[in-house]
Amino acid sequence: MPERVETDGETRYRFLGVEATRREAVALALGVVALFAIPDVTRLSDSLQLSVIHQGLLFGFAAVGLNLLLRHTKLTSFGHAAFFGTGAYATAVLAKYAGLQSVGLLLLGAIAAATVMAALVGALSLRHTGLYFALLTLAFGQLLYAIALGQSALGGSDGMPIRPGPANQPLLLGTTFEPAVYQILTYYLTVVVILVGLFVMYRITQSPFRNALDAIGQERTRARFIGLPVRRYVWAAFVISGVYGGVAGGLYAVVRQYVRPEGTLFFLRSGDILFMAILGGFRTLVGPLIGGVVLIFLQDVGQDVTQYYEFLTGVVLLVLVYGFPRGIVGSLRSGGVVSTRLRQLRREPSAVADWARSAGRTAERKAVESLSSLRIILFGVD
Amino acid sequence: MAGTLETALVQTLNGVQFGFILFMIASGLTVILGILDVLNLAHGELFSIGAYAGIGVFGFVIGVVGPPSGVLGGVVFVLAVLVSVLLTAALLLPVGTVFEALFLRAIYDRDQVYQLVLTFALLLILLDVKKFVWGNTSLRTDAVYSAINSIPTSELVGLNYPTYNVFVILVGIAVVAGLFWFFDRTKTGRIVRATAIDREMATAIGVSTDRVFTLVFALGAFLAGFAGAMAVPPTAATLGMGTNPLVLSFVVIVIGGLGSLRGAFVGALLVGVIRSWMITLYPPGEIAAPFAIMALILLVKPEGLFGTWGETA
Amino acid sequence: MLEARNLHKSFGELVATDDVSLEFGQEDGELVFIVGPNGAGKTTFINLLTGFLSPDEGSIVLDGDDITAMSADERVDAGIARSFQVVKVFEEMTVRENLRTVVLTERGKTWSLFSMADGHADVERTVDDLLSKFRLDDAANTVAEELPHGDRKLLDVAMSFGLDPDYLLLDEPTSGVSTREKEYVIETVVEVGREAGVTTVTIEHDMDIVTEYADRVVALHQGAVHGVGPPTMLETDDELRRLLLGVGE
Amino acid sequence: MKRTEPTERDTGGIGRRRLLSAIGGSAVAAALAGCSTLLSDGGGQQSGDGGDSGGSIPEEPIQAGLLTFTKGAPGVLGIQAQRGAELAVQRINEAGGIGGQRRIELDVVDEGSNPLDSYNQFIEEGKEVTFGPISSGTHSQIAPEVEKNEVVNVGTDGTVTTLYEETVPDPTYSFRFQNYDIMEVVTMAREAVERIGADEIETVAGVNPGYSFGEDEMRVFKQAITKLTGAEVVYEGFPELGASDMSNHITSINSEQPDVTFSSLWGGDVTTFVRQASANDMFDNTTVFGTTLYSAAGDVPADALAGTDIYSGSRNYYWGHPALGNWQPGRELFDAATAQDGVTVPTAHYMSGYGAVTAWATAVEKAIDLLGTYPSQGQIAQMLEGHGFFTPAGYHNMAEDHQGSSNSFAGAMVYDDDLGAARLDDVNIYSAAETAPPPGVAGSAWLDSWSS
Repeated sequence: MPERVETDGETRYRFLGVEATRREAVALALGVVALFAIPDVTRLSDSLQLSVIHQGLLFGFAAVGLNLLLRHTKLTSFGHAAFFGTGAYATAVLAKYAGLQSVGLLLLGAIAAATVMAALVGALSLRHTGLYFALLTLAFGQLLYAIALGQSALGGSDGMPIRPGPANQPLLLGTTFEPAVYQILTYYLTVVVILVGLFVMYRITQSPFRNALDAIGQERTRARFIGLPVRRYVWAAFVISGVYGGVAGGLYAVVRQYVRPEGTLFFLRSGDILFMAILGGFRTLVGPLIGGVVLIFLQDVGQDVTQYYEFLTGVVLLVLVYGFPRGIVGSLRSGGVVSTRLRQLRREPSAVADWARSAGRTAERKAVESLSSLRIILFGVD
Repeated sequence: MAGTLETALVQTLNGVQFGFILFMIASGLTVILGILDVLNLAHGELFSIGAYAGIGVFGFVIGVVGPPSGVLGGVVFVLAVLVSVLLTAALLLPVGTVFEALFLRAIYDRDQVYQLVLTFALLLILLDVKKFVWGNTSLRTDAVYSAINSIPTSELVGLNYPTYNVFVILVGIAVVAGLFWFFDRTKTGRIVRATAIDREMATAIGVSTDRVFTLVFALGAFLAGFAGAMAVPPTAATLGMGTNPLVLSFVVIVIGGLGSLRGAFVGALLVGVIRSWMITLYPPGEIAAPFAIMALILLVKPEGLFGTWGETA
Repeated sequence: MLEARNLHKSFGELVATDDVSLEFGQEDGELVFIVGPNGAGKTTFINLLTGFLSPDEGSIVLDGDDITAMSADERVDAGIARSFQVVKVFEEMTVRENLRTVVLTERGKTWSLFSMADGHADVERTVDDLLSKFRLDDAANTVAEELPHGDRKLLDVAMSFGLDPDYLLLDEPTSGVSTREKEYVIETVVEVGREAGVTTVTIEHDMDIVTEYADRVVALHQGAVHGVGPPTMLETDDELRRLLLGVGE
Repeated sequence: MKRTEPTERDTGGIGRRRLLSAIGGSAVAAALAGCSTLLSDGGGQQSGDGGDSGGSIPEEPIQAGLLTFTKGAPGVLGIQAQRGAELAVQRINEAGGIGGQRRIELDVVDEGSNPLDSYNQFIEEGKEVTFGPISSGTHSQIAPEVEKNEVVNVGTDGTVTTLYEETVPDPTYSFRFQNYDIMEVVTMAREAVERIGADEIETVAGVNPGYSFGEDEMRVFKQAITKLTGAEVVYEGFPELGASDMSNHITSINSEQPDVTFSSLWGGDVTTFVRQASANDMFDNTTVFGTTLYSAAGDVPADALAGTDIYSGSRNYYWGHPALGNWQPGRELFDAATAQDGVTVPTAHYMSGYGAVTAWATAVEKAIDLLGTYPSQGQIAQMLEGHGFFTPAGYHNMAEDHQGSSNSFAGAMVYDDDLGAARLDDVNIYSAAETAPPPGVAGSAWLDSWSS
């Protein structure tokens, strides 16, 4: 049962090592209820699709893993689709060639494969940091993509079905279900996996291990000289984050019962996973998950609304970079941009005009600056 | 022409030609990376805008010049094509300038990951801008490729090799020479390199880093546009054409060493030629070839073939 | 005892360390100061001892064991800690978190993925102890990057002490610190070092400080050992005075 | 041009009444076969049998979905299919709708990203029938879903061989208007033999797109051509989809000088290949036979085909055969198609869309005729199995193995200045029996069974 603790004059609740204020606890409870209620909510409106939200959660879960690297070690992986794809393809291979039917076993296979892959890619790319690291992870991801594309045993560009056994379906608790029921049950499975995964990640981020990663991220040299074997820690974090990707990929394969290189391994998927973390707020635990749902939803809805939906996504990312660098969750938190501005607005409604004016001024200044630079480039200094 | 030696030669030349196109793309990316420390994910889109815009410019200029006839006509035509390519590339200058001054400058001191998000956002936006301007279907320029091919070159030495490819190789050599000359011999080039080596020092001796950065980004865009216009005549401009060159440029940069122009040159030719042989000897390996080369080189030489920008230009 | 035996290190043409052989810690709690003009190879020497650089030739021996091939982090485990000339602390952590991270590492607890970082009572006791010894209690919950410079230096040194070293190598702990704070920083270092019996090797430019606190002085010049002796050496060795202060004939 | 009533001579000596009943007997079937002129003098009443059943047929429009490529490189294929389907739907609606009163509303969605989600959205929206997709990968992905959802899907293309051999071995609701890869590949193997002679073909090579489709096509071609001619395969190249540079592949062909070069390149890649091949004088060294080269008919520029030596298949529809002047339904389809946005000439993919809708609509009409009520999904599926119907391309049969079976066309690909597009010259026709295994026999087993 939750236990009450008083810290810094605030009442907090502690349960299984998770500590939260009353407000946070309520938000958490609401979030869990919402997750479980989504299959019912999506039935209310045609524009909401369970499969879209489900996919968003799965990619978002991979982003939660990536965030361990991004937030603490400050390493930007641009190749996380590699582990998502490895998990997905491992599931497909086990279903097709080993005839495995049990969802549990398939997922274990996905975890094992992703662990090995992350260990390998990590060992090769973690000699570097910064952009070089980003480029290396990207290149290794593309290598896997090219391999999946080129191997007819992996179905090439057509991809592979995950339809094992006589039922043509992975078995949940040894049973087959109608497609609609299967979708909902696998969704609940995803929710459970996500809750466990978030809990584990939360505990990791409260542990001494996190201190080591933070130390490495903030001052790598000093971290070595307080006795941390840096590469080994970063490698461990890389593998953990890869495992999250692998679990997500395995679930993706089980849910959709089909994997293709394009949808799981292509480098733009890696980009998606990275941007989900930032969109949701990479300094938060659940941000990447929310970023995942929002980004996939945006892409899906955008496609229905306009043929220029990439433009739409691009603009959202721009607004994010300049207006809300802390992401959705980071900005909504108390003390975030949103609440600060709202408070300001309540006090002084005319503030909007000031913001608009200052934004206009900045844009104007920038335009003049770039024009003068252009003139100098073209005609030299006058 | 079934001579094994001749085939090997032509295959190598094919690779060299591909390598030079790759270098034109990767050089812009690596210069920006080396000096601004920014990985411009939108670089492939700039390349593709160069291809689309190039089609328009070719159409206009060649409409004025007319098809080549005779030796003089041939020379005039080749010059006209070169002028078109340069014009196209020049069109990209303001694009690069605006990118740097308007978007990038505000976030240099932020986490690097925001630069990735920003340039990716620009990639998405440019993708749809292209769709809006040039439509959903592929575009071609018909005259340039066949007209240049009608000028005899390799045939003169008994080789079956299209003149356009010879043209690409020659222009590629000129671009390489021009870039090295710019960075080694001109004052502006040296200032840029100095900035790359030590920003603070450069500022201290009165260099405006803002201006250098804008210049470098504009140069990168110029090179991308140049490459796009050079690459498009034998093929078509399509919406998705920016992706592959972008990813291949990454490979080239990793092989050559981050931000090294010389590395990009050697890397591009290496990828071009080895890929070419791979296609000949083991066709199924075509797509994976560049990445396999990269993995191999990294195992042997983890830092890439050359050091970083500035120390070895 | 920590020994450098015939260390050589050069960077291209430049010889930064030229056949240096020195011994530290013949007695516990010894306070050694390294002096020398700019470019004498002081920092390179410390970098070699701590594993930041590896020597071209020569070896480093700790209590009879050759540790030349050890990595930096292994040397920390073996009891050699250092600080840097430019403060290197974990900027986004509070002072307490900085020290906690160090002590957790020292106690080998950073591989624990599921215990609470702040739940190790023994670690918290040591952290509290360090906070009070280095007089950082008031700043305990301040984020490192917001600390005044003197406190940052202190935190830097405190973190090195938190590693419970036998040998502590400090690269100009007083550089950039105001004259008023200098005394305070160095006094704290000396006090805590003596109390814990740590052999301290400090690079220092302020000759008043060296004269006041040193048990032994090592002078380096152009990568080589110019001389080793008591602080009075600074007064008696004219050539050294000339090198260091630009005074003399 | 004055439109004349078809005479007995036009229809090959068959009476109007007999012709009408032969093409399916209803207004919709007649309209889709391109024989609407038959109805103008009261023939419509002939078709009334299905249409007048009144009360038992619901009135609300039929919601249909089409999954196809609407943009990007494969848009070259997908938009053709879309226009074809749209024309078929338009003709059905003009003929009064299915069963005389149910109009069709066609919802077209791009299959480029997340086709599975798009398909599921169709089902959630309650579509009564779905058509598409173009790509084999997508087809493999949605075919099992089709079976589970129990809503009939008539595939336009997605001609992957394994679809009904492995992915959905015993389909009920999933159909495919086009036959699988084997049919178009064997057509071109036979065409090569026809044009060059089995004894003259000693070496063959391939340049095929570097993804599953291209690899499958090359595999089948190898099997077929070695059986037919005993030729040796000397080179196989697989340029990436959308590759800008195919010099390496072309140089390899020049070096090997194969008698036949097989290619399943399509869309924009065809032009890139042909142009660069011409520039390298490749056509001095080989003759190219391709399955889908003609898909680029409207895209390939005039100069690119000059001096080339190319034969292309056109699956089960080539607009110019029989010649437009002699074949009124063909003429009308061609005119209607070229009036549509984005169709320079209708290609085989145009017929994929048109035929898929036609197969379904005529089967439903037939079911209504038999049952007197609007059929269930199961009944439509049952009706489609073994269902014969007409399009302006001729007679098609949806065989028991759930794929369309029809004649296929191939000819020399040349540029036509009047048309402003490529056309096929000297067209050969191959019957289904020559180019595809009988239902129930696996493709590779069938090829193996050929005597060499």
